[in-house]
Amino acid sequence: MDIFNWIVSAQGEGFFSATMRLAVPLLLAAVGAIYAERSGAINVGIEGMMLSSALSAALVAADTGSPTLGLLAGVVTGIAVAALLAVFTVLLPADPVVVGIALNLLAVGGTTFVFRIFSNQVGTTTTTPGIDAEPIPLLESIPILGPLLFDQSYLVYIALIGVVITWVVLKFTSWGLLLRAAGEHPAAADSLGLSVNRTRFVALLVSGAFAGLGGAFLSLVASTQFVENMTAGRGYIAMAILILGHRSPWGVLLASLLFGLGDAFQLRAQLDNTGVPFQFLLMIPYVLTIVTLAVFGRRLIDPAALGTHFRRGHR
Amino acid sequence: MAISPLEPARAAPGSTTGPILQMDKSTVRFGEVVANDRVSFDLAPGEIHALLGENGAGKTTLMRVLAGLIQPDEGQVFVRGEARSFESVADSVAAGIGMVHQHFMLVPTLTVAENVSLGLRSAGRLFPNTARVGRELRALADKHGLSLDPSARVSDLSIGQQQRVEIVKALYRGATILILDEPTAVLTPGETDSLLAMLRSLTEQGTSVVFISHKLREIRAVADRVTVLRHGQTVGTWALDSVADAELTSAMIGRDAAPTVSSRLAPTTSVAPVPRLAVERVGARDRRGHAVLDSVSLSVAPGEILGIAGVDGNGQTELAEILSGVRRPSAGEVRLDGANITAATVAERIGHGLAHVPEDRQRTGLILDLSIAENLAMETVGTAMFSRRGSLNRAAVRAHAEDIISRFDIRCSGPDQRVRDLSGGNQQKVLIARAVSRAPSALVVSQPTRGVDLGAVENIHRQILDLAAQGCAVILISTELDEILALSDRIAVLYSGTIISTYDRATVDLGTLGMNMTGQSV
Amino acid sequence: MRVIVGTDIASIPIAIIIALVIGGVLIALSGVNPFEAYGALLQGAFGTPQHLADTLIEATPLALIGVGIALCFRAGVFNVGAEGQFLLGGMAAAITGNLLSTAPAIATLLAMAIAAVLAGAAWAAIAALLKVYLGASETLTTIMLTYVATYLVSYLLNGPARDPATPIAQTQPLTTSGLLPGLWPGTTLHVGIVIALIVAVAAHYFLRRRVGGFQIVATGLNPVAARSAGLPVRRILISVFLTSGALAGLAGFIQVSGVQGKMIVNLSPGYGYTAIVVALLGRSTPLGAFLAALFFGALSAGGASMETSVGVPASVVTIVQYLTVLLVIAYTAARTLRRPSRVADEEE
Amino acid sequence: VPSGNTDNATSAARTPVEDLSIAIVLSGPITDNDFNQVGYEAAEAAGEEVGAEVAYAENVSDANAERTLRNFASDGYDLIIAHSFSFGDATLRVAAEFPDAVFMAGTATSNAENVGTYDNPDYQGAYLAGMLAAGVASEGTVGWVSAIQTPNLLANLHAYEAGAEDINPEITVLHSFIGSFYDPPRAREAALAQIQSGAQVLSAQTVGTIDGAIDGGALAIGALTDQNFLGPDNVLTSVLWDLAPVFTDVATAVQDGSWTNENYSYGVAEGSITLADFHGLDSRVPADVMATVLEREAEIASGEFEVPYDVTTVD
Ligand SMILES: Nc1ncnc2c1ncn2[C@@H]1O[C@H](COP(=O)(O)OP(=O)(O)OP(=O)(O)O)[C@@H](O)[C@H]1O
Ligand SMILES: Nc1ncnc2c1ncn2[C@@H]1O[C@H](COP(=O)(O)OP(=O)(O)OP(=O)(O)O)[C@@H](O)[C@H]1O
Ligand SMILES: [Mg+2]
Ligand SMILES: [Mg+2]
Repeated sequence: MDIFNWIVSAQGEGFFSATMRLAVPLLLAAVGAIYAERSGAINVGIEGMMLSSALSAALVAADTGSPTLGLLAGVVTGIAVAALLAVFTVLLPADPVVVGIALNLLAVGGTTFVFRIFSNQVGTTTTTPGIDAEPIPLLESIPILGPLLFDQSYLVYIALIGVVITWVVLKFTSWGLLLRAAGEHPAAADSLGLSVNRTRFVALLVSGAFAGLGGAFLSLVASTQFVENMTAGRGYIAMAILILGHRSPWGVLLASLLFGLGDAFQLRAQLDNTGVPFQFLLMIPYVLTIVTLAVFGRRLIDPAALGTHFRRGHR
Repeated sequence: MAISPLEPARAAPGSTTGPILQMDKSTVRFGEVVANDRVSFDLAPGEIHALLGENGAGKTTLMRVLAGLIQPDEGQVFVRGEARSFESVADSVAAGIGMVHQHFMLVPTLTVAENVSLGLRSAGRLFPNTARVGRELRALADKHGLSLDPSARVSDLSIGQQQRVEIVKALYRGATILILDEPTAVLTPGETDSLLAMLRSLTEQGTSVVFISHKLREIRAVADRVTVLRHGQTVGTWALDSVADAELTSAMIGRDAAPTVSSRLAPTTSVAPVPRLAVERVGARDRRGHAVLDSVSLSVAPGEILGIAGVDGNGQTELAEILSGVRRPSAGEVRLDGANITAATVAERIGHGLAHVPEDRQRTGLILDLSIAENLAMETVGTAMFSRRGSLNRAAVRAHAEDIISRFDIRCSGPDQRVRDLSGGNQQKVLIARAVSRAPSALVVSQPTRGVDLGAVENIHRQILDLAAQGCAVILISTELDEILALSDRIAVLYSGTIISTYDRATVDLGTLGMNMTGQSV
Repeated sequence: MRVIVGTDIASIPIAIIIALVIGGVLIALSGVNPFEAYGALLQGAFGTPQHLADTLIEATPLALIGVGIALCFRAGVFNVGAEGQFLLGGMAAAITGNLLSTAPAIATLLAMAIAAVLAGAAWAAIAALLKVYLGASETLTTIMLTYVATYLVSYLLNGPARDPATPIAQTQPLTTSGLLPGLWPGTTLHVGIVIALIVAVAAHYFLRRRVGGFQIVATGLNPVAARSAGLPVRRILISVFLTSGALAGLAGFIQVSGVQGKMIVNLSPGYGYTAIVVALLGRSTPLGAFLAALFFGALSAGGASMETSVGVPASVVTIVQYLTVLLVIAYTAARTLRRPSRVADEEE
Repeated sequence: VPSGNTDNATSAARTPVEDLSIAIVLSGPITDNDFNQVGYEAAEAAGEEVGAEVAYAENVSDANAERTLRNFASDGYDLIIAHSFSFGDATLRVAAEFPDAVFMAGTATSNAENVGTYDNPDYQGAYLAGMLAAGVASEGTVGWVSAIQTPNLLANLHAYEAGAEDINPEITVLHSFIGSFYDPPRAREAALAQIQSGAQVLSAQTVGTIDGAIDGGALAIGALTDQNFLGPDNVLTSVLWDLAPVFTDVATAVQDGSWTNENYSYGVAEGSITLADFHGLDSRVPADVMATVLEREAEIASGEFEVPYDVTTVD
């Protein structure tokens, strides 16, 4: 089939809009993690933040009938979990990777517990008032870009605006300068009387807010309910995307689209009776990520102070 | 010997003629360590006041109190006669104090203007106007006769340029009291001269300067007064024109100074038929693929010391890495006793009698969290000396360390002390001792005395000379021309990845080398 | 290089108590008497020979994987992918066991163990080689490789390696020659815990007394200086990573041969991830990891009893487990902070 | 009849049990609206019916099944239900240690003196679902979305295909596996991919599929519980599995000592597998199709028609 015809066909459009939908929760979480990592703080707790937010967003949206309130609840929850992580890894010198993993596992138990309390009686699973796609007239019919960008829910725009804002913040604002200084040379920021730890704390909260949006996306846009453990490892994948995207907003956008593309592709390849067992198709996005890491791994330079704990007055 | 320090003059509050800055009985403790013990110090307006003292004497600590980075346990600070306490850097900056740290406080990935805008309210609260800051920086730099590119990334600047940025940054932030912690340790002679000239011109415009250095010559060249610290205490303050070098050294080390090492005007050996260690037309590339060494050929004979002079960043690091086996050259060969060892690993080279002292003792030389004994055994731990069939003999490791500690006069609490807890000079002694004690047939040593105090310098130089006297071939890489001139038989100058000149020691002087280092051949 | 903060021994009882108190509140919230619940926890972990056996059985894979991860920590690398290495180890062991079903027990078990160790190590090798030669972050590649391993095992068990006698995704059951001998008659305890103990002691001895162990520690503390001192840093990193993968594979063999008697899709209820926490609670030392594994084994066995005998939801059990972990970390970290040492120095 | 299960009782009658206690071990959460919830609710219902205490353990991994079963047995439970297709071997092992307790295994390769089996005959319903789907799909494509390959799901898929071909021999049946039971966002994307490939009716074997059907404007057929509430305008009907009759009969038999180790197969004939209410959507089904479906249902119930049982793996 002629490529162009395929692109403008329903199938092609479906493919590109699926790519974006599959990419967005990862994109949101990974964009948030840019703040954390550029400031020198590692956020391994994304998975737990997303899961907690998916739950709170679903509960609040179902209870109030307002998806927007649900979204807000998701953001607040993401921030709250991030605050916990920040207390451990910024205020206290605990290893960020281990705290992150422990938080993620705690979130699995915690969300189930809370979910059961609030959904009270087993059997009445709450369905949430979802957030629907709102196609933008005219723009929607541009090939590739239309389905990718203009036939989506408003959370997709939030994610894309998040990318732009992040770029502006890092590149042009004083807080962005401070953030990068805290990640590259914390003692330098400190010697100017700037608080490295406050910066990292706030950066982690911002990361939590984005992860919260990503989690809310899962239970409000990508589906209309909370299911136990529904993040299914997306938090960890977001971390891979962060690295793949070189911790730059545009890079992260590209990397998450790449992953979304892989996933959207394999879901379609499964329907084509290729004779390839479905397990191998399911591997595609992960293998793609490994290959990209292998090809570009060398070029990535971590922020010099990434993962180190900063203590005032200590040389 | 008569030591007659000046009595510090107490300023009347509000007085304009008294000291601009005064510290009274300042005490700082780090756990057990008393880094500053009732130190008093004052600074007159327009003065350059030098601080002198051994490694760990407490100079940096004293200045960190002024910069608002440490709160003293006791003591007071007066600025223009008024008691001040600096809870934070901001307080210190507000009092007109700016500090240029021994390790630069510049973010390498940011531009000069961005570094200066960092945390600066006046640059714009939300969106710093780095363009305006850049213009003003350039104007300020011009005023002091400096050249400065505000839009350059700091990581692309030379060390000397970075230091200029630090100074201009402090001035831009309104500093009238400038503290420089060992500013010349990393500079070429030319850069040092222009720094000293710049300090002079700054004081003429009213700035007061505290200048920390281990080099008496520089202190003499620029400072008005000098305060000597020892073991955290003030020994005294002298006007430089009324004190002899010998007096200062003995004040600093607490005893009469030993005669300084005489330079080796007469080489000990005639040139051997086969050089012990040689590189032939080696090249190296950095991560981006740019050539950092281009067709470098050198050789050194048994008993000979070959000095390699050059400004940091001209390929010395790569050359030392290629010699030691940490890096594979992109072209050319390395030979040891005539055998091609280009492909040999570090361990194999050590086995063949090559020793290496890396330039950065903390990052590439030592493992700070291991003990002295473990660090000393590191390179040869797999040999019969410390192990049998892979089983570690801890007793042998300790015994060896005890021997080395006494032979090399390493000041420590014992072989099990963590290297991190040693002073810089003693850390360096551990590193040198590790290489020298193996009686290597060839030694590559980089920056053996960087940031090390006079007493330790002497000790380290002695070790290198003794080793050469026993027939070891030495390649000495240093940015310190005094050191190169004092120790070398022959001297090569590395500039921009190539050897631009080679001399016999007897035929060259400091001025010529200084010019070669900046790329000018004579 | 990240400094992995070890745990403070003194902190553990205090943290456990606080976690139990918070857990008690949650248990009460879910309508169960906390004292009864904790009674059941103790009973379920130590109360009867079988329960004690459960604790030890559960501790075995955690200890083996945990020791491997601890070795990695010591060398300064992070193996987050033990889960996948464990699964492939189990897979290899089951296939080998079935191929050799008629051989003598010793030979079969040995072959199974070797196959498992090789499979685990081979899977780890991918990440190790990608890291050492191409600079790909091992943290991320191991996470991704775990997904790939899971799908691979799913494919094998649904396809070529499936027991033709059943539609279930599992291998043929092992014959007795492929089963680990029991250790404590009257319980299901098998010799796995002894193997784990031997491995932990051997790793401890290796780190303390062997040149190789010393080199691992040195590399972990400063790889650049270690390389400059002639240590074969790449080889050390690769071999530590492979060892870790091998131990995870060995744990897979033990679960297949000692517990399940065949390879199943869900061989691991997350051992590979829990073991990371185990290694850390054990201060990245082999013996510490072994003790921490016992602690987790007890929590897991006792937690199951809390659910089955007094009806505490499984989620509360998870919460208590990881709350304990977080509190131990917090307490230790807070103490490090209070100490006026230069431990936290990052630059000079 | 599922090949894994045995037909004929071989055990002798047992002593009656006074104070019956029932325990059920579940492989997933009791809130899954699916396999586990159906089992849990049926056990509760049976307990209520016969006056027995009911305990449960959820989210029990295959790795831990044996330990959990043993815990219940040693705590003295009289009837222990291993509610998973993969707990069979574990059940047999534990049952050998506790001859006084009665065990019921979802699927066991063989039974034992005190181990009976029950099966999941929802493939019989899947056949009817396939007929309905093919009857509604005017363009000749229907879909089926699931998590992984398990015997019961494969049986379901093949029966669904057979049923669809029963109505329309030219029908195309798409199938997707998303790799996880608890990943609704991906299930939704799999559903959308099928819809974009022309599927008009989807069999929802994993949570999230119905969201996709709603988005893509397709119909869905729910599984195991009445899932119309997840999409009132899209869920045509659901294939219900009511386990309460089996569990109640088994419990009663254990109580009065008449229990034998047979395979309790309660399918369409026993009223355990039924089609749920259409909630008004039956208008979407052509009348002749509906008639054929009902006729087939009656034939299955009477034994006149046997739904083919096929668990061959697919790509
Ligand atoms: N992984 C990537 N894949 C594709 N393009 C990338 C990737 N990473 C970065 N880019 C592109 O390269 C540009 C430069 O990347 P970089 O991270 O240096 O951005 P920057 O924000 O301009 O840098 P800085 O602010 O640190 O100077 C980005 O704007 C982006 O378009
Ligand atoms: N943050 C700290 N924690 C503990 N001890 C410290 C700390 N900073 C400095 N010290 C100790 O205080 C003493 C004084 O150190 P200081 O850095 O002031 O010496 P210095 O005179 O500047 O030495 P050098 O010439 O080597 O720069 C030393 O013993 C040092 O080890
Ligand atoms: Mg950038
Ligand atoms: Mg100093």
